[in-house]
Amino acid sequence: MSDVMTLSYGAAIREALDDALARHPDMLVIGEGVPDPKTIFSTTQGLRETYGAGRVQDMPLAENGMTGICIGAALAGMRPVLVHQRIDFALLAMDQMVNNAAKWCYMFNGQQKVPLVVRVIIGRGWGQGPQHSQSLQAMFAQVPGLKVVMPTTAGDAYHFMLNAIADDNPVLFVEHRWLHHITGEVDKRQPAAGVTGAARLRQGNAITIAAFSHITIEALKAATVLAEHGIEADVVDMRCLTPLDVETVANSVAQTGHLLVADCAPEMASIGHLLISRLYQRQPTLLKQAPRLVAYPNHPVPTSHFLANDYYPGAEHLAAAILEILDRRPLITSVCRSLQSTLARDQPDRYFVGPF
Amino acid sequence: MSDVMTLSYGAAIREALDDALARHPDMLVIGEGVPDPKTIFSTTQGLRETYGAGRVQDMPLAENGMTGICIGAALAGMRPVLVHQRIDFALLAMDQMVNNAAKWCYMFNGQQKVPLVVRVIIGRGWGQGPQHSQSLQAMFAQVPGLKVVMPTTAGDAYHFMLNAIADDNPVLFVEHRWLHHITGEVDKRQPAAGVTGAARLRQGNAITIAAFSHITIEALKAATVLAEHGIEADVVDMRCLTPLDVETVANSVAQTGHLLVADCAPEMASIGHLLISRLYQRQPTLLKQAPRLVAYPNHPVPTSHFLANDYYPGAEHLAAAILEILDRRPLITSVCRSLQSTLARDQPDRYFVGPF
Amino acid sequence: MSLPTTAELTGLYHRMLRIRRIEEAIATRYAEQQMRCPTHLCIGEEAIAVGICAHLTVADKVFSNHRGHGHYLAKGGSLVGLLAELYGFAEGCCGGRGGSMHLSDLNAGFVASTPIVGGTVPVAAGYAWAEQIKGSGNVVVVFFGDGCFEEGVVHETLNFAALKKLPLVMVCENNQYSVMTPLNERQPARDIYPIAAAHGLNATSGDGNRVEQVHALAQAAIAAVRAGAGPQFLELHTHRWPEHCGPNEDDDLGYRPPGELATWKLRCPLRHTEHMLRLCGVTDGDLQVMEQQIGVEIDQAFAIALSGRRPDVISMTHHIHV
Amino acid sequence: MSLPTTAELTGLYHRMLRIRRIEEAIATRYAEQQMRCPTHLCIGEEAIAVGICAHLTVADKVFSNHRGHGHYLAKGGSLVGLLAELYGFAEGCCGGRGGSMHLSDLNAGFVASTPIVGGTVPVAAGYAWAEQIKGSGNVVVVFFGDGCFEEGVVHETLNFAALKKLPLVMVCENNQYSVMTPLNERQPARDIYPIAAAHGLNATSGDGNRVEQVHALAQAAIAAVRAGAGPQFLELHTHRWPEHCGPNEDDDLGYRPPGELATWKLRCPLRHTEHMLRLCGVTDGDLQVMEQQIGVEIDQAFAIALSGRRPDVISMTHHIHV
Ligand SMILES: Cc1ncc(C[n+]2csc(CCOP(=O)(O)OP(=O)(O)O)c2C)c(N)n1
Ligand SMILES: Cc1ncc(C[n+]2csc(CCOP(=O)(O)OP(=O)(O)O)c2C)c(N)n1
Ligand SMILES: [Mg+2]
Ligand SMILES: [Mg+2]
Repeated sequence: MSDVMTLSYGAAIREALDDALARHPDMLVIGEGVPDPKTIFSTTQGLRETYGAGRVQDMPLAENGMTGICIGAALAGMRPVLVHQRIDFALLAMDQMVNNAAKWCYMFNGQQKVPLVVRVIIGRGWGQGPQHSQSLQAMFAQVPGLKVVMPTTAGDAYHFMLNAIADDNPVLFVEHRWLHHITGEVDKRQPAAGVTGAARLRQGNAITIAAFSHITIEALKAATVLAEHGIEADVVDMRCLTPLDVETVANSVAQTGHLLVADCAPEMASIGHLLISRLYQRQPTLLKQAPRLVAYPNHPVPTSHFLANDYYPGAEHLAAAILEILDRRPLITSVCRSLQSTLARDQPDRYFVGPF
Repeated sequence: MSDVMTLSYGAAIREALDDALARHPDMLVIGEGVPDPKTIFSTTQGLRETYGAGRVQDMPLAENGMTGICIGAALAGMRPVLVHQRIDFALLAMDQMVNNAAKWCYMFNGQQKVPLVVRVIIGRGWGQGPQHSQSLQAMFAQVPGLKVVMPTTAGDAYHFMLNAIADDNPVLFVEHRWLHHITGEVDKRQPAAGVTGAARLRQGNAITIAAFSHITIEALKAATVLAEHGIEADVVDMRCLTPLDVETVANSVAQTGHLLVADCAPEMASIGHLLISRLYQRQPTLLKQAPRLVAYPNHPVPTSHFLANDYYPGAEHLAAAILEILDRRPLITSVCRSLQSTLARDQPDRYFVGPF
Repeated sequence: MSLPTTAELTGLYHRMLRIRRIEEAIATRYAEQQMRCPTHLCIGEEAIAVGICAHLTVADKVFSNHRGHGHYLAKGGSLVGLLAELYGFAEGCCGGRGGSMHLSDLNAGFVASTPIVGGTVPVAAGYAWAEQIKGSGNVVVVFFGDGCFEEGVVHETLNFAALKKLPLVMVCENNQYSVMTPLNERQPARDIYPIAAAHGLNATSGDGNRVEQVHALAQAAIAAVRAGAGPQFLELHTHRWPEHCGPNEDDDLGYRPPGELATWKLRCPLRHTEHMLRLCGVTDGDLQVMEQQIGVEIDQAFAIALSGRRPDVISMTHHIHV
Repeated sequence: MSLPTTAELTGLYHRMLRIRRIEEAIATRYAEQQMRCPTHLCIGEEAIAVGICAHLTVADKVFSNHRGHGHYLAKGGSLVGLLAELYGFAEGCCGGRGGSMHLSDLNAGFVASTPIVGGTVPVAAGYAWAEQIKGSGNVVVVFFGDGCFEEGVVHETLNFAALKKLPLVMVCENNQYSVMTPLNERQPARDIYPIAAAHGLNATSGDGNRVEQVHALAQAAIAAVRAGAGPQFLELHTHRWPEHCGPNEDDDLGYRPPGELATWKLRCPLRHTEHMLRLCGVTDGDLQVMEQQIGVEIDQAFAIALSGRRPDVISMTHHIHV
């Protein structure tokens, strides 16, 4: 297989797990459904066949216990990758994640380490509803000792996963379900060192869009249409929640003077506030206008697609916010019209027909 | 007993529980140690004797299960008050708190309600260490549907507790262990309606200090000494994390033009960012200088008192930050000298001799 | 074990058949992509819900999980409320907010189903605790699966239920799978109910595909609760026919050993009961009438549900708090 | 059950006495307010740690909880490392970061104790899983209390341990109290070990105050693990003498029924073993030598520990990550 390929985000994760299993003999992949016929939305496909049932395992329904068990295995020198099909299920494991995984190295004065990766998937659409579509990443990102990454592109998914597995610290790897089918270039020759901090996905001088995970895709769509109107946005994919790369955003804002933060989380649960607050404390005069955070409303996601459709901000909402910030309101109607998706808004792509 | 009395914060909570038990026949108090001889640092003293073992109970060590059980009891019309001696233990109950308590009313379209109060205590000092002195309040405050309150004064402790118990929604009641012994006036005649949002504890025009929980005490100390130098701080006790009262802070800042936010939490876990970010988005030109957030460092609290002493910012750190913001650096040395406490910094008060 | 009378058995059969036909109708119409939510059907497992709920009054309470249609219907939950909920309409039993995985019909004593596995188990115990404190005499039943039994919170609940002698019946529907993962990849080779027994519950197991057996076990268990004997635990063996989530068959995926599903289909709870009814003299004609009645009810219910109202977008922000 | 030889029994007694005297010395010096951390002493419970660890090699691993001094010392953890840790010095076994509630001595195979109740139980199982995968032949032991057994995560661990037949010994120190709450306010009237047995572990109970009995039970359990028989569970009955946390007695608080503590003191594991040793011919002189040796060791250890170095403030920021 060539070193450069076009893969979906999901396939890039599979590829990274595959390469890492080959590289690290002590690595394990474990989770409910990991070896079942659906293989976690195909992200673990074929791994059991190649690496055996000992290294690619299913598990009992016991999120906290299994997290503790993976911590113990990691202490003993294994590299477990634990998978939860929804980030919501990781709430059951908060104790082991926060009290143990995050603190073990610190508590024991650096004498022990926990090379653990926990994969979690943010659900959305097709009636996932209140308990299967939460965006809890900021909850984990506020825990000292946990690394939280949330790549957007297939290439980053591949490299961040490899890095997470090679890392001797616990890493929470946050996937958005709606990224899984999106394809991108995966260049395996990219040096591992380059895979940290935020990434500028598009250059522009009119406004900075600092975006997290799936909404980065929407930001790019908005930027494309705005460019047709001469408005060039600088799109920064934040990628890592800890440490949060304020530097890159500050540099961009120094050029653009305007900031839109876009997040996949309820406003009150958005790590965007951390970004905005740190920027403000650092340099209060950079911005020519108030920054804006576009995020989800502060309530659970209702199941009914009649409602959920309007829960999620899309490219048109980002564009509208940008045009407001830049005081170009007259453009809003036409820009938003061209951004409106014809796809039902509870389906990630046209091939999706439920039930997940 | 008179309607106005001077009580410690801990005694005010006890008084509120007592009055509420008398008022609400369906109220229960349950938690590990609630009826034991130490009665949760005396906050549940005498309640079992007055209201009986049926209403004032101990419980098995099963935080998630017991939270679910209290949710069920609440659905059936009881008003349980569940007590955790440390907020750290509430991590084990994150599933029931977030997936159920916070969402039940919403998920079931307002047809059901969860009148549950969960008391949690932030530990500090005497070597509580990494797993017994976390400040996790912002983790809960980012969950739509949960109300989170964190009163600072004895009077507020009383009234917020009464309100939380009367509330038909789940309320997380966050106590800081170092507030328990501090006395204040409790006026039972105060109308319940007044007990929401932030409270201005001190008026001033030089700078706004928006402080959360115990560090408000430090802020008041700093303000007193700064006043001797003609610097009058406006001290706002934030009291409620959800909803966060940005309005009161904005009004204060409109007068002072300067803002110091002080929180009892690691910087990366501080709700102060939410406050700063919302203020910035609202009105970016209010401040004459960058705002500052004084919080804990971004790592666990080490047990050794030689280290822990330097983990916690005190009045002198707040004063120094203020003098920097106001460009009055020459004053720092003398102000900080007069603020330095003679008390060992891992003891809440002079009567405290361990082991808790 | 006392057997149900012919009249009782006919009633049980009718309720099972109704659930089967409703689930089938949902499966058929699911392809129209109007029910846009994850839907876990209980085809093949109807006897458990029906056999248990037969002994409950409206004042008794039921809690359930992601696979909740059967429990909801057996407890008397509104069919139109269920279907409208699946369609996401305002008339749904949760106003469309919950879909298939969150059901509630308080008029019927069906308090709630939710899809975080294990989530309702302690909640049901807490409800039972309140009923006990209030001295209501009501019984609370919670349904959950073999996979759910692996969650720690279930064991915390067993302890509390036994400690307080709660008026609670815990029903473990052991269909041997958690999604597509068989029991032997998740639990050692042993029964489930002895663990509950070791906690101090009155625990037993039985064939969940024989409604008369479920009915008899439930009768004893619920009578014991009403008599103050404390919590009861039933492990009932059964099998799910369709895919874990969704309207289709999935035997082609190969996660079940060849022939397993076919064997369980031979042990269909409906077919078994039909056989018994015929021995008791129930005729083809009787059964056809039943089928027809049910068919009409279902068609009408779908028609009413489908005429439902889209919830207003603004309503999305309501009820975050009471 | 095979009884220990006189030499073995003398060794067991010596180790118990050493733990007792160390705990007493800590209690005495605690009042100086130099050990500024919550400290849970194991006085009265020494036989369990000693009887179990007697069968472990350095390569075997031990995990413990908030009440960990005895386990740490019995496994061979450094005494100076423990005392310096209590004082918060850089030479502490965790550099002062953990205090009494977080201990570790990897050289001795004592991996970790932590104070979130239940926290180390699955971690120990995971460690055992890794030992199994690596085929090391090592055994992992985890100590926890009767209160801990109420935590769901322990039951999740029981299931996984039985499923994978882990080389794990789970030791439940049943001292009837969780802080000051007696068992009967937390658990129904039944034994603990049958629950583990129902999960598929080889489980038994015994008198945790008779070191020869603990020794024999542990021998069988650990031999079984080494022979590949899978996880073992021991429920050992004992009693804590001092207050839950801190250096003092607290019988005046009245949470223990009158006479309970006194009865348990009569069943002191040391006194019992001393009695046996005397029957085997051990003399007053032998015991005095032992006491004296231990006294010297402890005095020296305190002296070394107290000459420790305060950790640099800047070091507080180290090791957040590897
Ligand atoms: C805490 C949690 N973990 C995982 C899931 C994903 N999940 C949904 S249903 C299910 C299987 C449950 O199996 P079982 O309890 O046996 O019920 P069954 O589906 O067989 O009726 C799983 C793993 C979940 N919803 N919640
Ligand atoms: C999750 C959690 N809940 C509560 C506590 C507070 N706590 C510390 S020790 C303890 C008692 C534990 O009892 P047991 O397991 O029997 O051990 P023992 O102290 O009797 O040795 C409790 C409740 C805690 N540390 N962690
Ligand atoms: Mg199942
Ligand atoms: Mg105990």
